[in-house]
Amino acid sequence: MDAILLQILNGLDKGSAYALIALGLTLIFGTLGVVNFAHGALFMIGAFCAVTVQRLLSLSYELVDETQKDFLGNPLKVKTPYVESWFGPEMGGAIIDWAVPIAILFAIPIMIGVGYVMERGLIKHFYKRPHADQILVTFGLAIVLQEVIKYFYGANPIQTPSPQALSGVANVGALFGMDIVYPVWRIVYFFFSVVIIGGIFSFLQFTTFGMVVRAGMADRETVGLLGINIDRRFTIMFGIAAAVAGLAGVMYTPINSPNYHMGMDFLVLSFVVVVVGGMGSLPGAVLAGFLLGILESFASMNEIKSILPGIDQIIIYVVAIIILLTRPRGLMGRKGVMEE
Amino acid sequence: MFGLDNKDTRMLLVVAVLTLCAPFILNPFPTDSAMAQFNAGYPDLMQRFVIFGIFAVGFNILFGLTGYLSFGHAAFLGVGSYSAVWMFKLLSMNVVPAILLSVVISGLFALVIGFVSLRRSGIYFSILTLAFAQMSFNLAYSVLTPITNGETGLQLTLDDPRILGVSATADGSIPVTSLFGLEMRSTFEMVVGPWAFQFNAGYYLCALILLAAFYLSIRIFRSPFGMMLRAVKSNQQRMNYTGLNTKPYTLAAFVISGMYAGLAGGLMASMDPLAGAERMQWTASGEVVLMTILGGAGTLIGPVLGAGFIKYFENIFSKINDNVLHSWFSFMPDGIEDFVVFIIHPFIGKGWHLTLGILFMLVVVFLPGGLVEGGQRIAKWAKKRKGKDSATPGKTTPAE
Amino acid sequence: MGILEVKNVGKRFGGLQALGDVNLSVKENTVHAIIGPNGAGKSTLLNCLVGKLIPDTGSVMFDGQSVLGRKPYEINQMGISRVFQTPEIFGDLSVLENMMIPCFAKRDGAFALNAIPAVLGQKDVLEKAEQMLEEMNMADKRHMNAASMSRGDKRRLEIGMCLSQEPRLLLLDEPTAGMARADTNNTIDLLKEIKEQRDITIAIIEHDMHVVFSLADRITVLAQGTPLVEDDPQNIRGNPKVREAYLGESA
Amino acid sequence: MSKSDLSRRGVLKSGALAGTGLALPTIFTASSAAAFTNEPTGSSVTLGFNVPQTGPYADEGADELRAYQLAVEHLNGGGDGGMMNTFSSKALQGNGILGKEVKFVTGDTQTKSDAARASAKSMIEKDGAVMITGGSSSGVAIAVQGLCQEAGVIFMAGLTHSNDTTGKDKKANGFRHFFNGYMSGAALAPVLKNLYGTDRNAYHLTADYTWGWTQEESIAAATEALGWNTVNKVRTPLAATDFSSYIAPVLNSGADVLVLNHYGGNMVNSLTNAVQFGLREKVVNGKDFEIVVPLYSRLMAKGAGANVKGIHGSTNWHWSLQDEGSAAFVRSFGTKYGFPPSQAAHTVYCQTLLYADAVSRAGSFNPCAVAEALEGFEFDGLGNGKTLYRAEDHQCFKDVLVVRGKENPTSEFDLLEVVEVTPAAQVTYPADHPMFAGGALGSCNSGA
Repeated sequence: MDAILLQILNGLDKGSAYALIALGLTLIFGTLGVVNFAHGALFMIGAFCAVTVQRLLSLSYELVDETQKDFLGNPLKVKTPYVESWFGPEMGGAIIDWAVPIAILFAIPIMIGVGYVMERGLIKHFYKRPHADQILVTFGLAIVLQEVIKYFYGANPIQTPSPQALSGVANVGALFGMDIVYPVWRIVYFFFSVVIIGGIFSFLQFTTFGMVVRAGMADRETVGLLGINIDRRFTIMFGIAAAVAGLAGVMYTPINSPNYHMGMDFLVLSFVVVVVGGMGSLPGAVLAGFLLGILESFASMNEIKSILPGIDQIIIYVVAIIILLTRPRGLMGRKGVMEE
Repeated sequence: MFGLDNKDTRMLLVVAVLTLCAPFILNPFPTDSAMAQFNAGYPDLMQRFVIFGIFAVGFNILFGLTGYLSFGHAAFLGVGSYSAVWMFKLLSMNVVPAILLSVVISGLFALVIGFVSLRRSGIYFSILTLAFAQMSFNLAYSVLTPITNGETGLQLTLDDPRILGVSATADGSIPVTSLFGLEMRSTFEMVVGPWAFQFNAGYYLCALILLAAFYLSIRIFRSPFGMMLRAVKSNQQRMNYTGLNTKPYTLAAFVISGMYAGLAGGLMASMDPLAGAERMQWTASGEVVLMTILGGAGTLIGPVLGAGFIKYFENIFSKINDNVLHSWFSFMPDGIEDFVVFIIHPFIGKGWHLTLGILFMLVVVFLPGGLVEGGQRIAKWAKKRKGKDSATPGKTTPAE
Repeated sequence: MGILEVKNVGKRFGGLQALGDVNLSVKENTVHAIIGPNGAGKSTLLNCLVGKLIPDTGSVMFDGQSVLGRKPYEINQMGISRVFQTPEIFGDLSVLENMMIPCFAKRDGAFALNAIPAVLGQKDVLEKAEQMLEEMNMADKRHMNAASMSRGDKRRLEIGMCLSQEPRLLLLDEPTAGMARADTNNTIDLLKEIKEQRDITIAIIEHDMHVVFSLADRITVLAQGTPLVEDDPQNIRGNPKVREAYLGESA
Repeated sequence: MSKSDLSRRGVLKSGALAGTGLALPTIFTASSAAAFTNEPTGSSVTLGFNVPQTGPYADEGADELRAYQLAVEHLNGGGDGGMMNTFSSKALQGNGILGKEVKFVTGDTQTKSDAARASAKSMIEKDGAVMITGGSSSGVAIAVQGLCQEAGVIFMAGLTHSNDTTGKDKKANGFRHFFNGYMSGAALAPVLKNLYGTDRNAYHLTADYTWGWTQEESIAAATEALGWNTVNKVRTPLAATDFSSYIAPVLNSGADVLVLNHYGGNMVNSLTNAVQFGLREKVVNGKDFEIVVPLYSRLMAKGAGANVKGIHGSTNWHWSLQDEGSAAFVRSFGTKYGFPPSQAAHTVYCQTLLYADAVSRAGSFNPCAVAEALEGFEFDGLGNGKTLYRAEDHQCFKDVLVVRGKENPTSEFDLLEVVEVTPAAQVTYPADHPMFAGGALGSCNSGA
């Protein structure tokens, strides 16, 4: 029982990353009708925003310590971060410790900017082009972005820890008299994603801007005829989608050390999530994200693997095939989307 | 000629000349010159050009004609390779049964996957094919290791129970693949002054098969069947209300292109008897999509150009390193030389992905019809210029 | 006994009874128009005839055979061709190719793996398609891309494509919807010509009374999913029920 | 520059073919005079460095390339000579190999068997490489080793840890300097016994492919021999990025040791996840829970950051070793590049030197002569103490390091500390050990 609860928890936590990425992907698809293969790269760029903030905060000056030697036998250069010298070791250390949450503040404008440039500079010209062209150009962009990151940050994963205060484990089962310990940061990630998802939904639901965008998603032409500049709003939505992916990336860094190809690792999966949820359906993307996360977690249980060896390798795809064959438009998709 | 109209015949002949003379065409630079780095006329790469050409030509029959974008075609290539290597292990080192088996098995595999996946269209179809291919890859890499030898790839060993043939040669090595005794790896080298040209038996087998495959694809494009496939892409509704059942058409196209992929896989294994699981990964499927679109989807020769383009970058650009750069620019003053090398450095060697990514984007942005469109534009421009220079009409471009 | 016999057909979509209890008989070699106000169930009825929808109740017989449960392409092969409200043609193909496809469908059936011979070598089909283009007065456009033609020409091509299959029943779904007056008149003339020159039954769904009264031999008026009246044009014109339900809805 | 074919036999055959089929003017066939594949006839010799330049192991590949360049520099008499000065064999003169200047070509394995073979083939067919070396995974090493055997060139394996490389997939033309899964187990076992006792319950998480399996088998056998109980062996997909759903069941499994048979990104993530789940603070059966990472790599350990602290594993070599050879290598590498070399760099540097030395001692580039010179070769001064290249399976036997993640690193390179240097004798196994059974070296192929 504990084991099952733990896996459900785990699935929700995995699913929150899937849902966040799929949400952005669906927003872009639903509003702009563009199949964005560079969306994984946006997630990756978000993660590297965190890495960059961490590096900036740890920028150090060097002092030569004659008592210690470096690997060549020369006197060791001891590095002290500037923030520690400015704010004192304690305060400075705390600032560096909180690099990832701090990075959120930086990531939002950066990601919106990246999204804006991407949309205005490239994607805009591809609205009327076939999906195949969109795939090719965004795929090319994804490669370029990840190679640029690789050029500056290398290919190895870079550790980006969570703040000390949030890095332990919590006994989430204690309330129910059970012993279920779970990493605090993963719980934070889950709630963070719930907040973001809730935020996006209420933004679309309760603001005029959101209403226009939703109307535009349903019928772009008509909204255009009303004299509303829907393109402009869509550009902003692209920026928001990029920010969602970026924030998902920022917060993900303590869970797994980011590397330059993490976007590609998530790309196929996030497309499966979007399609299982139903192209163009935001609730579908979220639902499918959590669903696939939970199923993936269950499939990795020993009890299940011993009956179906290798099931954890293919579960996502098995689910995708079953859903697409039984519910042709995904869980919550509309008819006629992307079927041409 | 060959039941083709003039234009198609001309194109076939151009392809034939290009492939048969590839050892010359791809080795334009003297062996000792600095530019020799750009020579691509060695057996392995030439084989890859034509094999991926076959793969892309087959993919184009599905994607170019029907518009169904399969993201799992590499699975058929992989299955073809595995079949061929098993044939080498169990039956004989002759490539003919291996290639035949790989075509048949991948055809059957395509039939099953196509039957299921073609129940959906659009991106749903793409995801279904992707899912099947990724399942094949993941399983081949792990639990199916007894059949596929997982990570390492299926290889020949010294104790293969080969029914028609020996497990090991007299001198204790693994026998090599051959076509009725003609070893696939045997190479004839011709040295002309500073140039060296390599003529490899395996390459010529691949080239001839490419020509056959290309010819067949022209016939399919020009046949009523091909027309029906284009009609499927254009308007399925009208097809249905014109008394045509689209499903067998698309399924036939899917199976044919799957067999092309299997043929490519079988040839790959025949040239180099190893079948790696990575051949089935989604990135490999993505590669053939890129080749086709980059070259020009729906055009006859586009996929072959696209395949050559990508493989050239992969194999030539990845091998350029800083040393090579320095040797090219050594004529410059030191400071400038270093600067030039510094500027180019990110784009070569380990940066070949970056270069390829940029080129994808440039091609898609500026040449929506792929490289073929680029060729046509150049031809048009040349025609115009020529028209200015003289009254004689310019030669028509072969790059349709 | 008509060539098309619709008996007690009903169709429900959730809470909406789209078709109540439709009975309809289309006589061979006549033009039968089905009219009715918006939402009367005209399109639903048509979709039941061609296999796009399967009615909940009742039967549809074509030439003594049931069409229910058959796929659209099977029904087409039985001899029913359909013209759509917006012309459905193969936009990426040339006009000649558009015309050849139904000819192939007629000759080779629903599927033929005819992958090796060249299209241009299929003289019988080629001739038939060329001849059909001549008849449609479109021979000069044979190498044009079909998508680039005017709407009227697309309509003409679509009708030609249907005719080249030599169907026994031609279904037209508002063939002049959205057309300019001149195009509409052209289409009417074309259909008249077809009616006169061929042994063909035509069922037409139409909004435009001008078209209906210029063509129809028999008219069925549909209202709220059930046939109100079925009669000759002159009687329909004077029928007060029809006026009330349809023509006079604004009066 | 002379070029030749995969095989001279092939050339002869095609020569015959040329007479009948290819009616081309045979002006002069260069390579029919060659005695073996790519015999260097000019004033230089070309080596092929085939390393991952793209993909997840690109940084490791880049470090290998640095070491190769350094080795070439030293062979050609440049730099400070590095380990050439400490190497027990003095056949190398600093004038290239056999007086021929050493040149090299590089390629990208992409960590894929197919791509690696394509790249190696291009070096052999196009660039005339007489030796291929490099790589960062066992799958690639085995695939390229097979190719080199067929082509008749020497293969020096680079980074490959699977038992199979010199076990069931061993080849006469291939040599491995790196240690293997069995040796990791044999080296770790006594240390683990001292640290954690003999009454332990181990839980294995294993990357689901051949390398993972052989390591899991090796470690389980070694620890079971100590009296440990293996609770469970769970296979994880290669593509997995989040290992939480595999780590979570460990919590209540009753295990008190977690063995992570992962490498590269898998290792970084599984270790990070295990630490996240509080395994290190956990007490099971009255004992502190422990994590073991049998194959450590400093480059990768960096990605796991502070999570490696106090975690034990084995490694082939580490820059903090104080012997003469290691010190010389670290000095020349560090001076040139500004940071210490990785074990991958060390391995490939040694292999380049060893190859060159074998050629010099054999007096020929002929792969069969070189192989003979390497077989049973004993030497010292390359950083791991007295070392033997065993003739029976071409595996290298040398001391193995047991390392631990350092608690208080003084720099970003100072992540591991050597706990114990397990002597070669303790990790040596008979050539017919069942874990290595199944293959045969075959006979050396010179392509002639």
